[in-house]
Amino acid sequence: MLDIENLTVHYGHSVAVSGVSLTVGEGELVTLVGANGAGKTTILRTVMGLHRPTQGSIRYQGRDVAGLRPWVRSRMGVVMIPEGRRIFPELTVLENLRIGAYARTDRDGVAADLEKAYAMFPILRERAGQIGRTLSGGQQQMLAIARALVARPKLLLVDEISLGLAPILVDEVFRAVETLHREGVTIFLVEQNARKALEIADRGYVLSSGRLVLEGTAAELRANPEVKKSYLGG
Amino acid sequence: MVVQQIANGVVLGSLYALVALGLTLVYGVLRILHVAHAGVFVLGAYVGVLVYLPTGSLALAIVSAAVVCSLAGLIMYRFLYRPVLGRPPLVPLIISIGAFMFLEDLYRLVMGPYIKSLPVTIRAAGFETAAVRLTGYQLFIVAAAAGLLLGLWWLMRGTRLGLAWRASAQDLETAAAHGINTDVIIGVCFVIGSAIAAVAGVMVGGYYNQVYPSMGSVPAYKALAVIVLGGMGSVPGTVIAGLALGLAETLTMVWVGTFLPRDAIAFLVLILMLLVKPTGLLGRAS
Amino acid sequence: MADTIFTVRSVTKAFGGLTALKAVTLEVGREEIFAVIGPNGAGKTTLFNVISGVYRPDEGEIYLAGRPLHGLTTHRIARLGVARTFQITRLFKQLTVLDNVVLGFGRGDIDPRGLVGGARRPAEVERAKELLAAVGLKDSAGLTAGTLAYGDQRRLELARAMAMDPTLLLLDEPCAGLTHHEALELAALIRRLKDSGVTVVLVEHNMYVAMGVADRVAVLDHGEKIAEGSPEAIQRDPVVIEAYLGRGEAGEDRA
Amino acid sequence: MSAYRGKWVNALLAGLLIVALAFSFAGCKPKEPQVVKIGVFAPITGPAAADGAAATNAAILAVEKVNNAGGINGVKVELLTYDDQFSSAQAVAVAHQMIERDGVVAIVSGSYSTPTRAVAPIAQEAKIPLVAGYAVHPDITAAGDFCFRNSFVGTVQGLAAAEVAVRDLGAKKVSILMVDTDFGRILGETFKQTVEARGVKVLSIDAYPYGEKDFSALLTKIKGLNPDLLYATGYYAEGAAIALGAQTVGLTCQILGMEGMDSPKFLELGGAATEGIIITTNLNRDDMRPIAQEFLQAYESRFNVPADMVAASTYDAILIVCEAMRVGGFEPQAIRDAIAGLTNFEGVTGVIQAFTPSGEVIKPVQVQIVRDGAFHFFSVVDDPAIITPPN
Amino acid sequence: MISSLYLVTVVTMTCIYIILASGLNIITGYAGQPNLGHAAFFGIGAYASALLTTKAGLSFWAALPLAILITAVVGLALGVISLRVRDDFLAITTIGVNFVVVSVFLYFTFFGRALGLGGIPRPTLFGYNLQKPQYLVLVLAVVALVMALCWVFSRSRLGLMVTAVREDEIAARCLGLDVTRLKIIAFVLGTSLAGLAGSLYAHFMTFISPYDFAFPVSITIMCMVVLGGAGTLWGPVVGAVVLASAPELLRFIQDYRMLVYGSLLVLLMLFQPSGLLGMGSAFAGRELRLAARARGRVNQGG
Repeated sequence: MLDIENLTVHYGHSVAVSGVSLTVGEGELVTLVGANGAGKTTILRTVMGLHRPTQGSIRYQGRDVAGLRPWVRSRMGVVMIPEGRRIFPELTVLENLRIGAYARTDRDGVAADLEKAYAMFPILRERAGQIGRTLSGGQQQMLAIARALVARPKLLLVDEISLGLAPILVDEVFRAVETLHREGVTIFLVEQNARKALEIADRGYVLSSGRLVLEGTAAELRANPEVKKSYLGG
Repeated sequence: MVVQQIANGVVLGSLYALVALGLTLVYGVLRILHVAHAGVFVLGAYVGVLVYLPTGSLALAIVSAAVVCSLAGLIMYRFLYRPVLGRPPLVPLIISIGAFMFLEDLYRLVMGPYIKSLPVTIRAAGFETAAVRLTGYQLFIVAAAAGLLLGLWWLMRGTRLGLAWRASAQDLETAAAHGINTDVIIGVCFVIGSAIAAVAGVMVGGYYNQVYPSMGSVPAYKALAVIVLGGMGSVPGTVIAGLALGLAETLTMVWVGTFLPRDAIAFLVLILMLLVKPTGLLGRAS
Repeated sequence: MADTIFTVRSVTKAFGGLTALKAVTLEVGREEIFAVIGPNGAGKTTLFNVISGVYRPDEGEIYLAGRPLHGLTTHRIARLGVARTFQITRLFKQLTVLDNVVLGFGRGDIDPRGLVGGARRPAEVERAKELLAAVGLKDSAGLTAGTLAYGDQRRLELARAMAMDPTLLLLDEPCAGLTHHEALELAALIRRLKDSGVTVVLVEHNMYVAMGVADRVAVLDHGEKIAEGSPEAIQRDPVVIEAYLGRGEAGEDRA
Repeated sequence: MSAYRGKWVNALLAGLLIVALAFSFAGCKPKEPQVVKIGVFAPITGPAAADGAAATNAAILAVEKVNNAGGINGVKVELLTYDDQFSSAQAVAVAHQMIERDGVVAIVSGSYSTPTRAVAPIAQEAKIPLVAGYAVHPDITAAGDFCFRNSFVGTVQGLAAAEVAVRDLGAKKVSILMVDTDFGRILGETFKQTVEARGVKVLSIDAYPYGEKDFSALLTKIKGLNPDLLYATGYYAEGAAIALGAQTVGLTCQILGMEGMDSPKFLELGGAATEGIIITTNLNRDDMRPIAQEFLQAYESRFNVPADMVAASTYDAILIVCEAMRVGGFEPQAIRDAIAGLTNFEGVTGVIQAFTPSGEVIKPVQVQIVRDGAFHFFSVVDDPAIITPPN
Repeated sequence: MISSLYLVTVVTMTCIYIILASGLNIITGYAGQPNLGHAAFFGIGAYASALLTTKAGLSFWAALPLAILITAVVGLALGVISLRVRDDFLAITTIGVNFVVVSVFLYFTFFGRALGLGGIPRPTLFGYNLQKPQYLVLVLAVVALVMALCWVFSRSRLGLMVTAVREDEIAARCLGLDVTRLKIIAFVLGTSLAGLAGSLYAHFMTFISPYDFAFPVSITIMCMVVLGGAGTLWGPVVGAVVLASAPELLRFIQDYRMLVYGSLLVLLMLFQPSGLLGMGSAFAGRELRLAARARGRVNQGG
């Protein structure tokens, strides 16, 4: 579903990502782990079209999307849950969700997905009229997930979903991601919390200083002593 | 006389608000100080003159000015601002000032340096009581301003486009990632802002019966004061600031006297206010 | 621990309704390496920002060698010998690598002699090159800092902090973006720093490094210190395991 | 990419410089012997561009008139026009260029006070006569005996306005609005002192910035004071705005203006609101002298705009210089002497009786009233005590 | 020595602009603080010098340092404002300062109102009255001194520190740099040079009026800095020479000059925003941060 080949991205003059190639198959949950600053978010943003690659190709459903604007990709089914949630702070919860479904024209489908999102996070229904910035961090993350859900993604890009969340909430958001995966959504998950990510992923890649250093099934990576030492806390 | 002076202030403030609105819309989404917006305002006034004099139709003059200015606004965005998005704010600011200088001189060369008259007549009756007297044209200005602002309010709050617009103003990138065509949104900002400036240009030109190349000089920079006072990017804030400035200028001129020209008063208030609240009247610290 | 040089006493910091630090108390001994760990959002970076004066604590006191730091401005705290690095690097990107380090010397004193004497005294250039060599940037002195790769930027930040000849060095995730091998090198460097008389407080995600290098470890969770002790003790502490693995029911809805 | 573009911009700039140099050499063509040069400077660009255009147009017309009549004793006049951008620093450079590079024998100012004031001492030092068309600052003629002015000094017009207010209009309570330029203030303050000395009550005096258009607040205030005369100083744009504003707020008292409003544009912009307004000026539209009528018609047909005070004053300034050359020859000193000795010279702006030793013009002040959309004769102030400028 | 007074005038004005642009360069180029009201300080220096010589009867030599001092004090006030008001807001505030200062000159009788101030004496040296050519020699000497000062500043530790403040304020603070004081120093230095230029201008022209210091003059100075390359030593000099002589060179197209000038600015900013001498953009340090502000939030790496 997603094929990245030899991707190089610069931030200003410095190289953020160099020569990365990876694939995410249809229906797969693939995770990309690595430390802060390794270039994970950059890859995700480049897939979304928020950053221009210096080199390399990005193919989505067999089509080269490198030159397409982000909203075109979004309308093709690529949806992102951005790092730091980035909900719209001055819009209400419901308005945020309506932005999620912005590109969709099937009213009934949207209504159904909205119900689904509310069912997944009941608190959002209670707070539907509340302004985004008044939500707590956890609620904001739920909103960000729900916003992506109502977009009915084909490929979901998830960026650091556990960042800044209490453990119980980390579990909850990861469960939500798993649920989406089970429902058939292809997921590309970028995560610092390697343990959690590798628990739910099918396959994984390890990124360090902008380069891929390891890849394999989640189980293989979990067992890898190098990964254990660096990312799983011994 | 107090009521009359307040009415005078409201008329003046409505004009300020109309000129500054385009600036606010652009700043809201792009964080660019669009000084050349005043050039669009003057263009609107000139189109008004060119259409009104032969046809005698104010409606036609306003519509054509709006169309021409919308186009001009779009062209400015495409060729002046889009290439430098993401550069430090001084770059688009200087481009904007350069473009404004260019436009002022272009108008002088094409339309001549002389003041043109735009003798608009309004059939609407004036309004006169013992306390207050407003001419038909003044009523028309206030009504048009109120109508445009309400329309804009409805657009922003009551439509899908408005929702996408507000989302883009808060986070352009995330909006784009959620399927909002931000190019269109930015374009709409320039179109609507420029169209409102065009309307303001025709109305100001008609109200004072003067259209000339440098009529944008003072609005160009005073509008900056207005949008800062209103908290940059806030539409209701801009309207309130415009009205407040119109009233403040009118009232100080009458009761305090002209200890400083009104433009300086606007900036003095601005500087003092910024020292107290560095993010503007309705601005919120990020 | 007899010789405490750095004390954080009941420091509380709230943003709006969110309490980022709740009555945190730390005591760090002279020439100790002290690691602060905790899940993302536990308040580690906030703690650093409060210590270095970027934020002002709502309550509590901070002392370095008996002198109060709380309430001082950032540059005063720095001049008292507190150096730091940042989680997301903050270099002077348009300046050269060498100049970045040179700016660390003298702890920012505006020395009138500096006006005529040139920006970089020969002795400082020598010392800066040594520091750059120590962090593995020997050949990059003349480059513009912004062109460095991310990992190199982190190393440069460390060299810049070392140039201040600090009493207390705050390292915010120094190993982020480094390969495992590089992280090990860095750990060795931190130990050498300790031997040269610097007290180090570091926030780290890489447990391997944190546990390997630290003399003592404190664990923050939701702005509260939930444990403190030797690395071995911490690794065995059930409270810590719970916080990290999230098996407990204690978690509340906070960011 | 950016390096490439940088080169491109550098090349562009270099190209511009080369073109500029080429043009400056092209300007050095051999001089024809039978030509005498007059320099004119005016604010062709910048905020006062309209007046700059009027001044240069009038100068062109005046020189054409002289040359079509065979020149001055057979010598053709060459006109050199310069833009001072309404800036004194620019005016200084322009003055030096005219005198040193172009070798003009006389300079005419078609500009405002500030640039003219910068030029006057330079002309004086170089001993090149300068005639100011309409700039009013006292320092201009005070620069020395080579500097002349063809317009009323502010005090003359202020005195004349007071005379009109009291003698012709019988005002008892007046309000004053003055444009905040040197000119406007001198007029306003002279008027105030003079009418007060003659027992008139001054209800209010307000200054407003040059270029102001919104007078609703001030006029509402004045309306509340209920004066029987409003003395308004300002240029035609402000004058028209005052007229319109008075109509808007319903202020009905007599408005007395000044020569800055003497422009067809005043009538055009103010429309019906200008009806009945009286101004003091130096141009009598009902003046049936051929020179005046000929100028007014020629100007309008040539430039498609009617002539105004600025145009007429600059036109006269050129004619004064030409007349002086006809009488005294082409040496700057001789031209100066001839200007100083001029008597009863027929200009568009009236009959110039003489210049005072300090270089100020003596001519009657015309009082015009707007009737049926045109200026007409109302009265004239020719009391020598009023129209002779103080020394 | 220099026979043509025309040339003397053009060169003198160019020198004054070099001083102005170099001063602004310290504030905007090195310290990274937008200042679109530099002409206000030019005016304050000119008015101070004019008043001190004409009303207080001081000599040029006494008035010059005092004028610089007075300007520096006002510059200090702006420096204090800059601590609180940032970026776009600061840019607009400085525009406001320009409007307010010019209005004060226009509205108080003390400053001669629209009439301006006249009768400002040329300086005398050893009893000898300096005429324009001799005055130019003085101005040239001052420019040499100013450039020497800027050269020293640009390679001094102080200059490096000020540049560090431009690049990252928080990092600078954490290195012990007193950002507050450094910013104020930059404003005081930059505005002092404007005061110096003002004094030189007043005694060159011998009369001044408020319009000489209006907002468009600030834009011209800013354009000089940006054109030549902000944050470089010689950039503002090149910018001042090009733009101060441009009106003279472009006189042959005088009717279209502003058109050319405006489009030149636009083209330059579009294609070479770091100026003729700037290698990378002098503002690039702020670039990422400000780009991020325009588009949301910065996310470097992952």
